[in-house]
Amino acid sequence: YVPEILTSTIEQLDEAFCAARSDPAFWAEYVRIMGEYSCRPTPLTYAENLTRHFGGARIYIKREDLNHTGAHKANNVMGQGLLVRRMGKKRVIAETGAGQHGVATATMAARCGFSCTIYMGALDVMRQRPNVFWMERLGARVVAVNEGSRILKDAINEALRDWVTNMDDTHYVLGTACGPHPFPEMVAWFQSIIGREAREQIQRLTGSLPKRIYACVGGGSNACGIFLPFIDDDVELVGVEAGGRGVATGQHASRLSAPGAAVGVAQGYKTFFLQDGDGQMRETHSVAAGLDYVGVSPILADLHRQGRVRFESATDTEVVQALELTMRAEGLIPALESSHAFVQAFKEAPRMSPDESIIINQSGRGDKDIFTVADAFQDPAWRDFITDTARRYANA
Amino acid sequence: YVPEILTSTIEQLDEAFCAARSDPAFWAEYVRIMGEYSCRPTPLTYAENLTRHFGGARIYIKREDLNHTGAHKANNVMGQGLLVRRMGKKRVIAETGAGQHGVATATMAARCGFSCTIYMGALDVMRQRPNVFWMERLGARVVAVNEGSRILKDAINEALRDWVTNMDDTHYVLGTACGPHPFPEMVAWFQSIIGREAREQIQRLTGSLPKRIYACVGGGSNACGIFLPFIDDDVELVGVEAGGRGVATGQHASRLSAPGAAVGVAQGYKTFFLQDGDGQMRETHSVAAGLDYVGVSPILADLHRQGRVRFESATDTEVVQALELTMRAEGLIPALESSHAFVQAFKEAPRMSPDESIIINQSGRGDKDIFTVADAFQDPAWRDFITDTARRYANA
Amino acid sequence: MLEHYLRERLREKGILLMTHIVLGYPDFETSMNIVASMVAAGVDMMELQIPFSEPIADGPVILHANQRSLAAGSSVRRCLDFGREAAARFPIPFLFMSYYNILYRFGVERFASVIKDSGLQGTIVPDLPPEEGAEYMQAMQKHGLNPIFIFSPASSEARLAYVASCARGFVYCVARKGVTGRETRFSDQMDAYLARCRRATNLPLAVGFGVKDRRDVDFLRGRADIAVIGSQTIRLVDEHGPGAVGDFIAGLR
Amino acid sequence: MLEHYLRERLREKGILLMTHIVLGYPDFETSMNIVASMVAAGVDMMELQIPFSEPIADGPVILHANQRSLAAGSSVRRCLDFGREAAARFPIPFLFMSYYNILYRFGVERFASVIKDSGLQGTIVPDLPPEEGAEYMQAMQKHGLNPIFIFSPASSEARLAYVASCARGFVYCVARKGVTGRETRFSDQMDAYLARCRRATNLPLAVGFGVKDRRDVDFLRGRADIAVIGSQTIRLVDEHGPGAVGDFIAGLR
Repeated sequence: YVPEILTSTIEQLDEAFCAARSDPAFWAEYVRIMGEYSCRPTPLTYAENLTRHFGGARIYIKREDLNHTGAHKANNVMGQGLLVRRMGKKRVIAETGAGQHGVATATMAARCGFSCTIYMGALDVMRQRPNVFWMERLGARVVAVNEGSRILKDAINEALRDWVTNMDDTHYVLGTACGPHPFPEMVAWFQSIIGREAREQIQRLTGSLPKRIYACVGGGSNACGIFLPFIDDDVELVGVEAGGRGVATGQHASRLSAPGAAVGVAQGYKTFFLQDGDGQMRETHSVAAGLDYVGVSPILADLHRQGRVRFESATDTEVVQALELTMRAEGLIPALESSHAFVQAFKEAPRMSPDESIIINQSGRGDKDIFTVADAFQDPAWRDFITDTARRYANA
Repeated sequence: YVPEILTSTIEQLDEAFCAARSDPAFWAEYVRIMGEYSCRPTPLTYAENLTRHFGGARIYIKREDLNHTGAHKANNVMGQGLLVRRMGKKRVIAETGAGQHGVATATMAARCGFSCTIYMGALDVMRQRPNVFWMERLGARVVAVNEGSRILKDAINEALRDWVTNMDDTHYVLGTACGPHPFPEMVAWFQSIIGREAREQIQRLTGSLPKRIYACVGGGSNACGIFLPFIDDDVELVGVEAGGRGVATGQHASRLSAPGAAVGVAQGYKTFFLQDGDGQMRETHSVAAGLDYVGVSPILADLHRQGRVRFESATDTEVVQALELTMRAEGLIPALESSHAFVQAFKEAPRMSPDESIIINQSGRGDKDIFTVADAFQDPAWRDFITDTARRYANA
Repeated sequence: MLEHYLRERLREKGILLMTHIVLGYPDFETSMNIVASMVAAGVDMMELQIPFSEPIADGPVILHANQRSLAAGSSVRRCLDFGREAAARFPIPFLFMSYYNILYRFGVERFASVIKDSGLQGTIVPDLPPEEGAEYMQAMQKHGLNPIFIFSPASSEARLAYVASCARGFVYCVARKGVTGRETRFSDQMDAYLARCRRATNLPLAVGFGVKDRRDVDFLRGRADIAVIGSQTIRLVDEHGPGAVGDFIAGLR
Repeated sequence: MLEHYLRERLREKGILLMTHIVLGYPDFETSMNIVASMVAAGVDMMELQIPFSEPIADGPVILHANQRSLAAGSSVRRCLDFGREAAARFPIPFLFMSYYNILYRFGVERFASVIKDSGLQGTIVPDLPPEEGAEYMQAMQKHGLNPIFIFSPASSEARLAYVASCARGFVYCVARKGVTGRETRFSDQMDAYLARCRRATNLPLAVGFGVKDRRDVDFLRGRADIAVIGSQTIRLVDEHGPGAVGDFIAGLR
């Protein structure tokens, strides 16, 4: 579902991807780089205090927050960076919503020596200024997209528009397991490093497979990444979407766990989209910018259809509570996105047996979210700090 | 050099530390926890682009920035946390300057179930609000110290005052290799995990030891940590202090690399302090809050005396330049503190041979420093963002 | 039959003109006035874009028109009614242009049925390559409609042949990489590209993306059959009002 | 000899009073007036604190006095001169109190020589435990001065004995954990502690940290030899001026 002009570019990418996938040396090189540049394998941390607190299943946390740049996004971008080298291209573009994928891509581009342009909705540019700052410092050009709702989906559209113009020397580093083929498969493949590690780690630590695995679902790349290596196992897979202000309010981003979405075609691929009867995309809402997206990975949509992955949603309020508990109990600061997975795990763990274990994928770290989290906690000292800083700037 | 009342507390700590040090199971447990809760061993990253850029020595970077909470501080606090459990105490206190050690201690306290109070100079509280916010969210009480210069050294004094009052149930988690015995040895011992790993990694990657190792020096814990395991090797060790606005201006924190400091006794220990002729401590300055300290580890002062470690200084301006280059060349964001080590390495690498390798200790990550870095880069969009956020708060 | 109509028309004119409007921009009444002006000025065929919230193949001008039309409340139903009325009132062929989700949500078969019934000739769907379009092609064929497919300068000979095999009515050749509404250099390279297109199909060739004035149209004369004016008329309406369209079109050839 | 003086004085009074001021706070002239008032009110001995930038054993009241004195520009030299003048003018023993860095930077031997020459009796250095104080003790001994060491309630019997073995003049018993100037409960526990101190040494015992009024002094009578009034007189000067000191001291016993 892409414009005709991209057909050959996509074919070339698909070929490069298939060649890489069937070349064991490629994966080995990828693993080596992720071990030397980021800190893979990321640990699987036993959450002793949360386990005691809930008195049910043993809770393990997969620590993607420890990755370089602070989230699982690093896996995908470094993988695609290797492919870009194979294809001999010199420029990368990417969309970004919360900014994490943009920072990750800018980082990869700096490391790999590519020129880099990041498309970001103008609203997100305003809200996520720290990430914009770092992208620029890393050498990327950040383009604020003033079209549509001026958020993630509009950034994707604009990145596609760049790509159809510059595909000869440019690769589009799509940030999640969405978009035209082969992006969903490719991103999920790179992210599957999460689940491969977790599968080996949980068996080493507990002697068996987990009962359930929880991951938040925006585009779906961290969920695909941890789920897929367990797909043939007797492990229940639970995806948690953004319930926003409650699915009943319509202000949410629950595509699979709530009845609001329908199959459609947009942004180059077919999946469940939050759309109206005419097929126009709806506004979405989540406290977590990275989950605030109308579409969802077609791989997850398919696993939903098969009943292989169960989908739930967590509201903004529940997310802030789960984050607060996790910080105090374990000294971990999951991203607001990741905190969605914690919400559902916390609901279910108490009703499980101490003989069972569960894994929560902590896809990213939350300290990047200070402006949002401080607002969510309505921290008055933070407000004073910002006000004082603004005053200092005004007087400078 | 501590008040009489602390004598028995310090003795107890010394005994616990000596027992731990002579117990191989303790170190093994420490390594296990750092592997499962943080991401040790942290990688040693080959900086291919910087190496090419300077055309001299092969540059390797020890990635303490990938640690949980974003800096080497995690090593020390988790180690002391284990000791606190051994001693059966239930409360920890700590000083913090930039806030990193405070966040690390609050994190350790949450994970270990200790109550936690963090002393922080009132000026630092104002400047480092993001870290204060996270400490509080992690369950710590943060006390703004309104005494003295209202910075790190005053926070240490206040923590000591708490300790002399509450030592029965309280352990003082000193953040660097300073303070009364056995703190310097103890902190250096926990931090030596950095150098032990780096020693093994560089030999695996290059087949030999590095020619030189660079580390920034505030209190000195990251430098002790990476240096000490190489102390008997033919490896040149280079500590880089804060040159601030230039050592000639007097606005700096160079204790060993410049003539301004003298041996003295304060804050419970004897070392080189920046002080006036009467023995009163001087004001210091650095763009990096974590290096802005009047004293320095007595271990490093001794190695300085022996000529075993060479000390240099880097100015604020040089530091910002080195940070900018490192971001663009490698996609790494060293903390402003760590960037001091990069400055000196960048000065020396071009004059070295490509057959030689050097290690730079990236003690922490710089994205915690956005308020400072954005100011250093005089980023107008950041100022607008802060101004807009303040306006939004005012209208809320 | 559309192809037949185009060939007849081509006997009289060296090159045909197809224009493009975004329905409901700035409102439906103005849209109809623009159609009337264009037909009066001698346009040979028109594409009526049903606005979509995510028009990935469109550049800023058409993108904004899509957004404003949607913001003003235009619906697919209203667009279909507009098409029916235009086809009834004016003696030239009309095509709907939209993105696939609009057809998909409406029901592809039902969509084809409605537009056939309304007297339109076919559709252009820029994000539906033929390999994804089996259901679409079947519905178009069933109702005797023209699925307009797209050649691009990046397509291989094999690809052009494949696309040609699915095409009916004419083929839309995008003049260059990129999205609608940006400058295109009509040069020797274009010559070679259009020659490749010509070899790939016997259908008439329309050329769009960046065609904006008489010089561009003159360049295409003899090299292609239909010049497509898209963003430029929207710019004209934006700047000078719907009244300016007639003279502009009349001056293009 | 200080110990002899104290014993003589103790024959006349049930308990002696030692007071404490921070030199140069709020200024040196006022400091001298306070000394005069205190001596007139019957104080038996005084400690003159040379301010230091990092006074870790002091609570907020004395801490602030240190900072303000330094901010006003007081120097070690000026403090030594003050001590010389006070010792010359008033007939009671004076001690310097400061942190070790002040002595260390001045030169420990030189410091001892100067204060001996000035007529002072010794020094209290709260951050110098005897095991770190070899040079200091040697210098004090050489000049016949009294190094005042400290007992704490956390000290073991062995520790008390060791500290006692290094002490001259008297021993300073800190009444409780913590820093100067906070509330102390003079209770049975204190009784046991002071009994332990008494067993550890034959030297007179001074008790400080939190002694603030007549009731506290009365409690100490018979249990110790010297009550030390520190922060409380500074508070008094802060709130009521130097003139209030005399009456306050006079009312303590």
